[in-house]
Amino acid sequence: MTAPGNPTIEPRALAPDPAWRTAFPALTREVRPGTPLVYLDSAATALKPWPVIRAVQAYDTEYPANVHRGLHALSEEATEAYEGARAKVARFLNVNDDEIVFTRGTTESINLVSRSWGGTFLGPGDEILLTVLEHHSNLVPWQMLARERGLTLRFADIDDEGRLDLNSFAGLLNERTRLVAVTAMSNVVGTLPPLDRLLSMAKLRGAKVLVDAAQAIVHGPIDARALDVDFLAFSGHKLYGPTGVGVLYARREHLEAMPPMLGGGSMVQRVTLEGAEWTESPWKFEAGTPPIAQAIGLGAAIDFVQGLDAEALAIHERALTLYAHERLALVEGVRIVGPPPSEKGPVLALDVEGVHPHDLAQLLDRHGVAIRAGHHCAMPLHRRLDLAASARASLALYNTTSDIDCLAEAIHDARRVMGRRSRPEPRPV
Amino acid sequence: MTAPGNPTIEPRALAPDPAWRTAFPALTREVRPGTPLVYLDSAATALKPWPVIRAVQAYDTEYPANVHRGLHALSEEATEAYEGARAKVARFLNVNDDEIVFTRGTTESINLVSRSWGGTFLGPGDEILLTVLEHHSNLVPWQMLARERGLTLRFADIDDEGRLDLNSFAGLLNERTRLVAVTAMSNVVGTLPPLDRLLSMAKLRGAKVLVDAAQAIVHGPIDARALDVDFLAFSGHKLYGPTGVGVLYARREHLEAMPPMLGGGSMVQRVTLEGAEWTESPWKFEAGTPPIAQAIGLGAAIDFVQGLDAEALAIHERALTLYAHERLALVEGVRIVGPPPSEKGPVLALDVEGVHPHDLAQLLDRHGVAIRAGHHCAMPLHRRLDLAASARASLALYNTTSDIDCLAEAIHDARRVMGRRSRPEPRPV
Amino acid sequence: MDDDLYRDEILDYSESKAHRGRLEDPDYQADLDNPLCGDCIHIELAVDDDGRIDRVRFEGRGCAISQASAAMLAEHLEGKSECAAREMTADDMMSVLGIQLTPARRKCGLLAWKAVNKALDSAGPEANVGGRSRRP
Amino acid sequence: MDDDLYRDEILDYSESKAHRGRLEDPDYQADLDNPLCGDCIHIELAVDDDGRIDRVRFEGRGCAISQASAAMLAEHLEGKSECAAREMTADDMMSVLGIQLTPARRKCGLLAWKAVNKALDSAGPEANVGGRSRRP
Ligand SMILES: Cc1ncc(COP(=O)(O)O)c(C=O)c1O
Ligand SMILES: Cc1ncc(COP(=O)(O)O)c(C=O)c1O
Repeated sequence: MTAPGNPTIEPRALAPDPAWRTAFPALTREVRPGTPLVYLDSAATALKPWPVIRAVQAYDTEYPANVHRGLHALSEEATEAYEGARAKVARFLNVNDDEIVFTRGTTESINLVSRSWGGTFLGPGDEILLTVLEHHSNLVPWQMLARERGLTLRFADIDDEGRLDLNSFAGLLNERTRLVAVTAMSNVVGTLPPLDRLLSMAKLRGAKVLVDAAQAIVHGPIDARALDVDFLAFSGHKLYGPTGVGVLYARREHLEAMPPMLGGGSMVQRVTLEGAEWTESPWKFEAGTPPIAQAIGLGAAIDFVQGLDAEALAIHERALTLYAHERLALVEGVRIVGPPPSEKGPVLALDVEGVHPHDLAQLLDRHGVAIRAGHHCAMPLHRRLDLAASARASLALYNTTSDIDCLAEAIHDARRVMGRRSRPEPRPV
Repeated sequence: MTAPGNPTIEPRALAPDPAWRTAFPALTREVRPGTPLVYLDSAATALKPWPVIRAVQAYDTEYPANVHRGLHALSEEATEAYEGARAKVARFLNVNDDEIVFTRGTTESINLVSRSWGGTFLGPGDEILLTVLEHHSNLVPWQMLARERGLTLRFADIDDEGRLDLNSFAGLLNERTRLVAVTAMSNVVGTLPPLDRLLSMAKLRGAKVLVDAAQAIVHGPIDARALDVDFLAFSGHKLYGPTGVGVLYARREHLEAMPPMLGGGSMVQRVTLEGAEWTESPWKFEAGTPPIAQAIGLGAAIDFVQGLDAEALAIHERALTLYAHERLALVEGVRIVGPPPSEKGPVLALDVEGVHPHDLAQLLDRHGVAIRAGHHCAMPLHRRLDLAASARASLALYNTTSDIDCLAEAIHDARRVMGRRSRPEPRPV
Repeated sequence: MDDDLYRDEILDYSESKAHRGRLEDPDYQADLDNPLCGDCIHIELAVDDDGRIDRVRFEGRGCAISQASAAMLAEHLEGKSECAAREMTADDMMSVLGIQLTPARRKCGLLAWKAVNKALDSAGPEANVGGRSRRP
Repeated sequence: MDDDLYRDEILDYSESKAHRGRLEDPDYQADLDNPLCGDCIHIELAVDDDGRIDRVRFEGRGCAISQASAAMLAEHLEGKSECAAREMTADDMMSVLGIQLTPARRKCGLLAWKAVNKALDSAGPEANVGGRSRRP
């Protein structure tokens, strides 16, 4: 299969390495008898490859022990694997081990910064600069904090294609801006704000920077030290890892200055009936039994991703995004909302004439095509783009042009059903 | 093997149903070549049975989708399984589905009550009544809250055997007591405070009651409705379930009155740049992607436990506890701290003359015997019992008299090593 | 079942202009939205002196299921007693709709019915408030 | 390795009375505990006019490893320069102890060494404070 009408897409780039696909058992399943799965909802959660599944299972079957506490062999093994996973995350982000806190996910990571850092260091009159691109998880915690502590939230605008408006951003940044909290990739329209520039602008003003890397980290490594971010959050389950685990990276100085959000076992040095003394970071932020198997699984996911040919992977995802734009342009009534494919990550926000996103998702499901419909936890962005909702097809390393073709055909069929028309779909060139 | 010197223990009661053991793959492992595992650390985390492992794996391989959001088949399946797990937990506790919040574990559950309910409804002068038996997870969150909001914490005392002193409890309960937060089973000495009586005393004074059921729930069902508790917390990983998931039960009226602790996706009804409106309970408390696979695994653990003969299980655990007391009485220098076996859950706090708990745990590990040493996240209890630390052997449904025999022989050997003595261990009668 | 979901009747109702719009003098009204799919509805009811529902009008935006169910509910309620409307259950609404919905789509099919309940629960016009949680 | 851990030398040191107790006039002192196992140590150092460590004393409670490592460290430090003591690394401490420890036990073996560092970092006697987090 070659790209329709665009000889610039290398056919080779369009086909994922077959080994990439065989790693994912869910790809072999049929949604219903005779209907294979076409999974285009990886931005909601990614499929899990065998190495991750096996790492979780190895913990559960061979050394299902608690960490940090026991002296017996199983507990030592569990501790080593758990702390080893922390070290893998740290290397992945190019930061120190003790700057990595395991959480449940991006949402908890951002709330931890908001409650603990924000709750301690921000006060009336201080401003936080966000963008209208943000996922609710990088918006609602700041609204809660703003209400509690009398802060002002500012929102950098976008243009009508969903690109971040740098003038708007620059204009809102001022000496009261204490934090810039920004997504590294929009989960709806795929926008990739220019982190480098945002960071240098923020740093010039003395503002700290939090990066929501939930989507971006899936599509390429992030060097948190080189970027010089203060805080960075992501989720295991979107990075081909298990549910139930996420990461907060924070510079050591911040972690040391931040009070814990949760109290309990493992995060204390000494406890009397009267009070407690915290243990050192990052364990200070990991009260209670952590998501042990899940952190180990996330370590395996990082090993898996890093074991792939990074360049081939980036080329594949870019080529596939381009192919999708070109292929869907051939389907009548389809508009892809967001920046052009060269400027964004591999997600497609679809607006299909005459078919509500909700109906579209359901009609596509008949073809085994899994997409997501709704506001994708980004209501303000939808309002800004004047959409009540959208349908989102998101790509991952295992997707193929044939997945895109299925998507295109299924959309065409959905339009036929809803319009009760019965024109045949034009075939690609 | 019959019980030493005690004809009252039914030999049949001492042997677990063989099927109980074969369900746990970790039991087949050798700690080191030639040294089989004797797992006596279930109070830290329980081993995982196949049905749990398979339930997690089924999610990861067959329907690894996000919940609540998608309309496609996988997402519907995931939602059904996740909400189905909630329904299983609710039935297990005999409460309503919408009174169950999934958290990371007991620690997060208690912090949620402390931050959200305590942070909203308690203020200067109000008192919280705890006991000196509490795990740090049911102590530190209240200390944090007390400091923030000017509350007073009171601690009901115990007697020298670790039994809760009801006079002390009654004496500290007064009209300022807004909450009684108490463990249903001590994780160190096994004490089972009389919940019924504590609850009726508390209710008479108009105090709300939180029960830390992390340990108790493993050894017998709890009818939260019949008990009429306000809040109840436990962890999946101690109940033969996966790490990374826990439960907060709270009466509906409390959940409705409580503000969310974390903000983000899935817990909002409507979001604008200016603010958000929460969705209904319990989802209001589940911001972000929840621990989906883990909640499903916990559901499988509950099915597993409920599928066993409850009476046989209770008899087995009681008989084994009794056997352990009698067997260890034959080992010189061993003292079991805590109430007599008939009055407690299946945990043994060991004080071995001449052997520091830490050394004991390491020396036992040579025999493949996994116990835990330290303060078990209960420093105040250790101080009250005048112990710097203790060694804890904890029993679960899969343990056998042969495990106890190994423990006894290994302790004897540890005393020999530390005392550099070389007396043979007296054999049981 | 799948073929049912988008059968012509549903699509006809979802596009029908009947019952769309606003009343001059509603006795009850409410706004409700479904955050999952961005659907929203404004519904108004007028009740006559005998306690019969006289007219139902709605405005809204959403998927075919939510729009069809609003139109079918409006048609169903007109002429019924206010009491009957209050007693209508979610399952009754499903029978009116006449199709089987998966749990996620149920929210779409029930949106109009919930809005009617909300309107009837409000002590009169203009009782729509935000800010606090709601039960499904 | 396992047999090493509880070899007679370690056990002898762990029970030895030498270096136990307090000094009249410590130049440095610190308290430290290991929350994992309930071990605690109080350590005191006296330095002579040439900057040599003259006497080291400790009191403490704990497992054989922590007690033996305190006694061996005290013996090792006496006669060394204050500088040398400050420069001693965790690995140096492990060499003094002469046994391989698993990560969990390392904390026991390093407790006395950490206490010495804490004492030397304090600007003089009685600089032990609680309340804030510490790095390992
Ligand atoms: C009585 C008790 N409460 C609370 C906890 C904390 O549970 P978790 O570490 O799973 O949050 C534990 C176990 O560590 C416990 O035994
Ligand atoms: C950009 C972005 N931020 C935050 C989140 C929240 O992640 P989680 O639900 O894993 O906490 C998501 C995914 O839902 C996301 O796409």
